Amino acid sequence: MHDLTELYQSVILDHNRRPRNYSVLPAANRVGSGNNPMCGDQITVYVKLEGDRIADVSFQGSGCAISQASASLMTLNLKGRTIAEAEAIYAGLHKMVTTGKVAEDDMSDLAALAGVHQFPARIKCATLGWHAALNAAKGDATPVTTERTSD
Amino acid sequence: MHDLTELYQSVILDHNRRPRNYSVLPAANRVGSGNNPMCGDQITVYVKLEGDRIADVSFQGSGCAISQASASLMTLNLKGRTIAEAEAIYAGLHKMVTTGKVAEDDMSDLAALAGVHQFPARIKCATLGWHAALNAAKGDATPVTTERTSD
Amino acid sequence: MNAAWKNLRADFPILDQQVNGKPLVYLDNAATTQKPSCVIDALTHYYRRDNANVHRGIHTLSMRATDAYEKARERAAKFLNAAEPGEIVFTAGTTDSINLVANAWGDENLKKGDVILLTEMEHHSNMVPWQLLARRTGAKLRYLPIVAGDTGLLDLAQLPKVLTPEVKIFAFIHVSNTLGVINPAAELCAAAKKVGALTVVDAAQSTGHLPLDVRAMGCDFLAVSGHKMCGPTGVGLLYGRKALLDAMPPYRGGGSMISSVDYLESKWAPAPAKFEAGTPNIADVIALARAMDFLDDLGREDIAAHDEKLAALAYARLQAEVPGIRILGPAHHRSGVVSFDLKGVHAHDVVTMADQEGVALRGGHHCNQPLMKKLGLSSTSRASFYLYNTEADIDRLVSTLQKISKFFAG
Amino acid sequence: MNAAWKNLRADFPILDQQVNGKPLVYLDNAATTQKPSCVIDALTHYYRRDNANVHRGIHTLSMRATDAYEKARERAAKFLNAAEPGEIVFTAGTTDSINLVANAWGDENLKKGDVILLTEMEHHSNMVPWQLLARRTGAKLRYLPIVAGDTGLLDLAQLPKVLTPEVKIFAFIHVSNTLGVINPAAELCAAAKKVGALTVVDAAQSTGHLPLDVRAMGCDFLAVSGHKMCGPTGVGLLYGRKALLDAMPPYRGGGSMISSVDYLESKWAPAPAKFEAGTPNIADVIALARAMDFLDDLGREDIAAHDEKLAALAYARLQAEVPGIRILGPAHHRSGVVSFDLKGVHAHDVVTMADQEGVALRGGHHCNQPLMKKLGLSSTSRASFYLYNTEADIDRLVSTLQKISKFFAG
Ligand SMILES: Cc1ncc(COP(=O)(O)O)c(C=O)c1O
Ligand SMILES: Cc1ncc(COP(=O)(O)O)c(C=O)c1O
Repeated sequence: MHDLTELYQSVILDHNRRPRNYSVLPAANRVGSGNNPMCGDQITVYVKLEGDRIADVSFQGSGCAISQASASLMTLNLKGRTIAEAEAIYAGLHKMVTTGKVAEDDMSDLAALAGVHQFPARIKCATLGWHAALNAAKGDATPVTTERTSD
Repeated sequence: MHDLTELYQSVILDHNRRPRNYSVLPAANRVGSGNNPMCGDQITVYVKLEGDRIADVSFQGSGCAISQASASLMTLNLKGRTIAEAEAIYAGLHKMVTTGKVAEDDMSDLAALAGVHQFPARIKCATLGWHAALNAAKGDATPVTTERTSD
Repeated sequence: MNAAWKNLRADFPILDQQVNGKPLVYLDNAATTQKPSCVIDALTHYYRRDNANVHRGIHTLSMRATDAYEKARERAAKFLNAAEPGEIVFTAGTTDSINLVANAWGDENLKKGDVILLTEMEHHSNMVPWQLLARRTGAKLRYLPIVAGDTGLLDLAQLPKVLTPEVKIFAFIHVSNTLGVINPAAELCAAAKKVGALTVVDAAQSTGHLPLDVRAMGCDFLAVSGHKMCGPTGVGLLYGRKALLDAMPPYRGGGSMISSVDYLESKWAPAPAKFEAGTPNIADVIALARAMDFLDDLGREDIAAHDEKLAALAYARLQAEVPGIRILGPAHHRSGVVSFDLKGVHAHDVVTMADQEGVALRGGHHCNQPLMKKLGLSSTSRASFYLYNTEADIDRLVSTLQKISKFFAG
Repeated sequence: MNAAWKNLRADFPILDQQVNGKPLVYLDNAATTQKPSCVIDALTHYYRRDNANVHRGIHTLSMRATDAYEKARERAAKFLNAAEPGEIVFTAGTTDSINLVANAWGDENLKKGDVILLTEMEHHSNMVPWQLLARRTGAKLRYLPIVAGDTGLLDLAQLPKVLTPEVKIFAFIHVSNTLGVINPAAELCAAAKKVGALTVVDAAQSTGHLPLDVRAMGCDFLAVSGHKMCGPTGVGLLYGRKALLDAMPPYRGGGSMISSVDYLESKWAPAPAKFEAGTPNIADVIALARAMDFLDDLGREDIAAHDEKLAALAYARLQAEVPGIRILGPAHHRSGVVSFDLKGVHAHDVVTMADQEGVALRGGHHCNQPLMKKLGLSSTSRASFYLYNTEADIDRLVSTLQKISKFFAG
């Protein structure tokens, strides 16, 4: 039996209760969206891209604590990053939520999502917002659906 | 185990080898046909009806020994009968091939078909020609198919 | 309740296991029910003694298989009180059955200007096939609404307004998989008949749960899933009035559904063979018939009473003992389905946490996206009871939900 | 042959029985094969431990079921060497798979003037769906003939004449269920590609019998039945190139095949989910994957060699030792199917009499009515061999046919 507090760490519960950057971003020049048709999780991500840098990012949506908290953490972690940096951060997160291994370089607050790997059905919840944001930043307007992704 | 010679009595083998009234009947005023789609048995029956009497009857077709012999025996037994008499004879035959019980009144050469009841998959073979003939005599031109009959 | 109810749980080997270190409480019966040993044994018996292809064979095994397969049709006809076995078409399940009607009946009989009437609480399986049909034929979709609020009852006062003579077919759910509502099927069928509309009843959630008599109900078609009534996955049936089945063109083409084939055209076998192209799901059909025996041994009145009793108890206790809960569907006269929303906790989190306690729930839209929207929800959690559930299972459900609610409030 | 072949018959409990007082010799494998214990056990294990609905559930049982179901898709992709699991759509069998293509691909892509090319040896299941499609779209059917005589080989010299640019789809049987002919699938697919026609391969008789690699074959679609390859009844699959599946509209509508549903329209899930409406045949899909393991443990090269050896031996011995026999199909390089006509004895009588000796044969048109007509026959008897058959089975077959021939000559 996995400990529930491993999945629902206080960081997660906190971000779920008070999601950061939960708003429409008037200055956004990219919008991405994602949904998980199997459970109804739904997210819209707003990105203000300056050159290849994510100057600002916000989200709105509804979904489980994992998806909400992960999206909230995403906004904090991607703000100010170049697309290449953002992709590297996501690669680390993806590895962490699928294997439980925290990347060598400090994942900081993202480490709160490490418990997800013990709940394979929830991995898609943790990656939905990230997918939507990266797609938007890279200019791909297709809505992300978890069925089209392998995680 | 059933004895094969119970199903393939010498009467059956004889009628199969030399089917009686196996021809087109030029004087026929009724034609009926039947098929067994599951195995390809196919039969055409020619009836010369005078009033309500089957003045003459013949058949052509291809099929297993049971269907051929039964059709051949059918022509011998129905020739000269009224439709009502024909139906009574068929009722006796039907009872015999489904229950094995030979009717109290002598079924004569038809008794050779009594063994069929031990081979449920073959009952339809034994009744195909009779169905086609009775339908033709009664003026029903729909081809008989064994799937539409419950025997 | 008769003797068959004694020791009932021992008939379901799957229930006797630990999940995450706790004894399993299976409350996901609306998704699929568990299978009694006798149904599992019917499968193994078939594969160990009788397996052969049906219909076209006259060797012993094939005759045994054919015989068992056609006896299953008789059994199903009796189970539903159909007029004859020929009114039973075996399919892959409710979804397949409804698609059969929408395709074989629909394309032949609908045209622009015609209306297909559904209700707002339909499962996707009784909605999407009609949307596709509407697109193909130019017919229009129309919906009988539910009343405002959480009881989820159909707004029958609206029926005369939507059930007009342009309605050619009225397809509705008998028992809702989300709301637990039991719709007045006979009344709806009678109303449809008055305007000359045919009826298709989605009986996925009712067939193994309530006494069901297609002739008393007066429906034209009725769709059933085996896996929701103690039968195996991959099998179901369509009941159709014989005259309708006889008049319909085939659905799929292939072996067994033909009377004769030429290179350029073919003639169809009579119904029901016309609708059973290819090798059927022989083993599962036979096992489904065994499930019907099992259900009738228990008695469908008693099963319905058992489900309703548990649902009412769960409704009352959850309402009283779990803070922040919002329960959907009527308080009384309901099936064993209890959907709810826990304030501030997403259904996925409810289900994940309940699973840690060994309690199997379902969370999501329950293939009912438009209804969810209408109710202002994106998903709910659902507990659904069946014959092997007990009051002790409700104890576990209540304490688990209390724990979850506290954890998230905490 | 590897160790898995030792004691192989013990894996098939059904073979160990008396029929009409004689030990069963099962030679009706082209109709359906028997199931090894491991496949039966996969079913019982699923129903006793893991049964739950897939995809929409996040409790433990549902995750186990989903995991096993999707692993089965990976297994099937590997079995056929598909490029990815997403190229595998689970269906009810070959007939269902072919109907899926004829409907979802056909209605969207065919129009008047287009040609559907088939061969003269197609099974009804690969003929009737195309006849229905031709009727709906105005496309024409055309047939690649077989050469005159009893070998039943395709007349490949005619291919350039019939495979013209109007041909949009070429559907052909890989291994004939009546003639035992193995068609040169890769060659036919390559020829089709040259004129821009898609290919649909009816692999019902080849998938569990020969090494099969869809990418080496170069087909666009391939249809398979589980029950003809040691798997359960009611399940099969369609392989389709991903780009084609992605571009196709759905087949049946219902749960799980959607990405979002509104009352008036819906969006489809990506393939393969788009084609798997409703609760799938979970248990049988999982057991089918187990059958693939079983077949690969034996080795498909070895199975093919075994089948061919028995067929060649049967061909030679029947020809030499049974008076009045006419054997269809080629003498060499054939599958385990041996059809024959016994002079003066109808196939039904052959099968009934053989059954009295415990030998299970099939007699009839084998869902091949037009081919039968072409060969000047209304039916044939058929012995078909599979991995558990032995030379001793051929002894029994020969002596039984001798007896029958004598009885009818007698
Ligand atoms: C060559 C061939 N194609 C198609 C089929 C149809 O397969 P199924 O009946 O499993 O759908 C069969 C078997 O009957 C067959 O032998
Ligand atoms: C009310 C209702 N209708 C239809 C279905 C579809 O049934 P199946 O998935 O067995 O085809 C379900 C189950 O998911 C259901 O609950």
